[in-house]
Amino acid sequence: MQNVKIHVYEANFDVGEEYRYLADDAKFGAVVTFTGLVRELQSGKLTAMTLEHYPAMTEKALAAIVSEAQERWPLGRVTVIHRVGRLTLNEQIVFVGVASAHRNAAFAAAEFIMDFLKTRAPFWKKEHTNDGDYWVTAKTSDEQAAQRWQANKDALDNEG
Amino acid sequence: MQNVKIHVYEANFDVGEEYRYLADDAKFGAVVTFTGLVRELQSGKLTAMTLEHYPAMTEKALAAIVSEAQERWPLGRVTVIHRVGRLTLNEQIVFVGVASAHRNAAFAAAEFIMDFLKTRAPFWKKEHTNDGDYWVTAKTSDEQAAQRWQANKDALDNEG
Amino acid sequence: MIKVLFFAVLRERLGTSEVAVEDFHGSTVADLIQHLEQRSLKWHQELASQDVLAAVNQQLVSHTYVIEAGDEVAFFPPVTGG
Amino acid sequence: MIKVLFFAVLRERLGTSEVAVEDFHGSTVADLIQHLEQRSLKWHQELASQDVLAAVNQQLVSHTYVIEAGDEVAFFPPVTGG
Repeated sequence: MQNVKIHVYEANFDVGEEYRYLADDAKFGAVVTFTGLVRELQSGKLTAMTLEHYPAMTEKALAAIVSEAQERWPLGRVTVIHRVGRLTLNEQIVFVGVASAHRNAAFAAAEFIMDFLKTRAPFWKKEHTNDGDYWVTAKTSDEQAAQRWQANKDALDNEG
Repeated sequence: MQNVKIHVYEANFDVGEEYRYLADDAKFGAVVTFTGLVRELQSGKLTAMTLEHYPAMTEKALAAIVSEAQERWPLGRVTVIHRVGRLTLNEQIVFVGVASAHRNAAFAAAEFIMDFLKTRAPFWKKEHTNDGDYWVTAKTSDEQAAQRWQANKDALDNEG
Repeated sequence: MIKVLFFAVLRERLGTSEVAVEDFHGSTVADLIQHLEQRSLKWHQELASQDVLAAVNQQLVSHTYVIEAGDEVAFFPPVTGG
Repeated sequence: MIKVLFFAVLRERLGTSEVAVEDFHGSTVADLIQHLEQRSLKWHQELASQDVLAAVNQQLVSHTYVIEAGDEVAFFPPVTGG
């Protein structure tokens, strides 16, 4: 896909560098970035997590999500980076960046991509804590966040 | 205000550096940034713009907008930077960055701050083009973007 | 005394960024606009626009806001930053 | 032949990341789950969960999707990346 950069790997990423790539296209004046980091649990017992994925499917699933965002909004460059493997406290996990001529499109597309990444892309987190290792279970709130885009789309389709 | 950084000045800013400040608080795992840049008009005639502001009011107005965002969403660090003076094509104009424990709060607060900055903060753009200088006129779409937050709030208040 | 400031296209068209107005406390922003409009046809034209925003002491206010002595009043077009 | 993959907690609990199933084309994902459940009580318990997601050839599908010979089928719990 043109103007789309999707990476799934163990290495870290540099938000400043990713921003510069997104902003380096003179047609698009609005750039939104999202970065997710490993944070301590409320219990304070988290030491690290391991991100497992389904390698043959991951980039395909992310590309399909970005493609859906491009159909909904006029976008410039789009970058999605998701790390896998073992990540310790305060490390970066995920980056989504979107450029657009319109700020509301850039915000909406970045949030859309994150909501669908959370519910449709084949990643699984295992948390390593002082009490043992636990697989993270999916959140209902994430599924609801993804579903409201369908409701938005239905409303728009009915208007048209 | 604690955890709030508001700057209005002529100097440029570095998105990577601003991101690192926002992310350097271990309680908040989601960081959203917005950056706006000077872009060519569809006519291709824009060479630069001058940002005028009302110095005594500007930081107060931005602080009020951030404070309203903090009342609506649980936020970590918040940064707002707006440049003034003469800016040439492709220069950065504005930066809004928000950290939160929840990605949807980080997205919503960053978009809210931009929507109100666009309609309530005392900045005015004059475009310098090959055909002469023109004051930018306010967009109805920006006012509508700001007003939908009031509608959201009314709906929430009625639910409560 | 009230300090009255103008910004952006309004400042340019009126040809001034600041005027002082005597004895105007207790009246509304709308009254002050009407008072300033009497200066000339140009002032009338520029200030009669529905679009003129007002701030008193650096806070956006409606045109029904009552001005006190010593206030700083500012008039400007709809903002276009960001 | 169909290649069947398992990920995350499902992979750990079943103790395998991949099995091969003979002669299963033309049946649905739900049929394949029922077939695999017969392996043992543990397989039955793990795969009977409403929560098991299925992908065929790296695309999420519903349990009514019809499998073809040569397909790669994957089963996994709801995803938790990001």
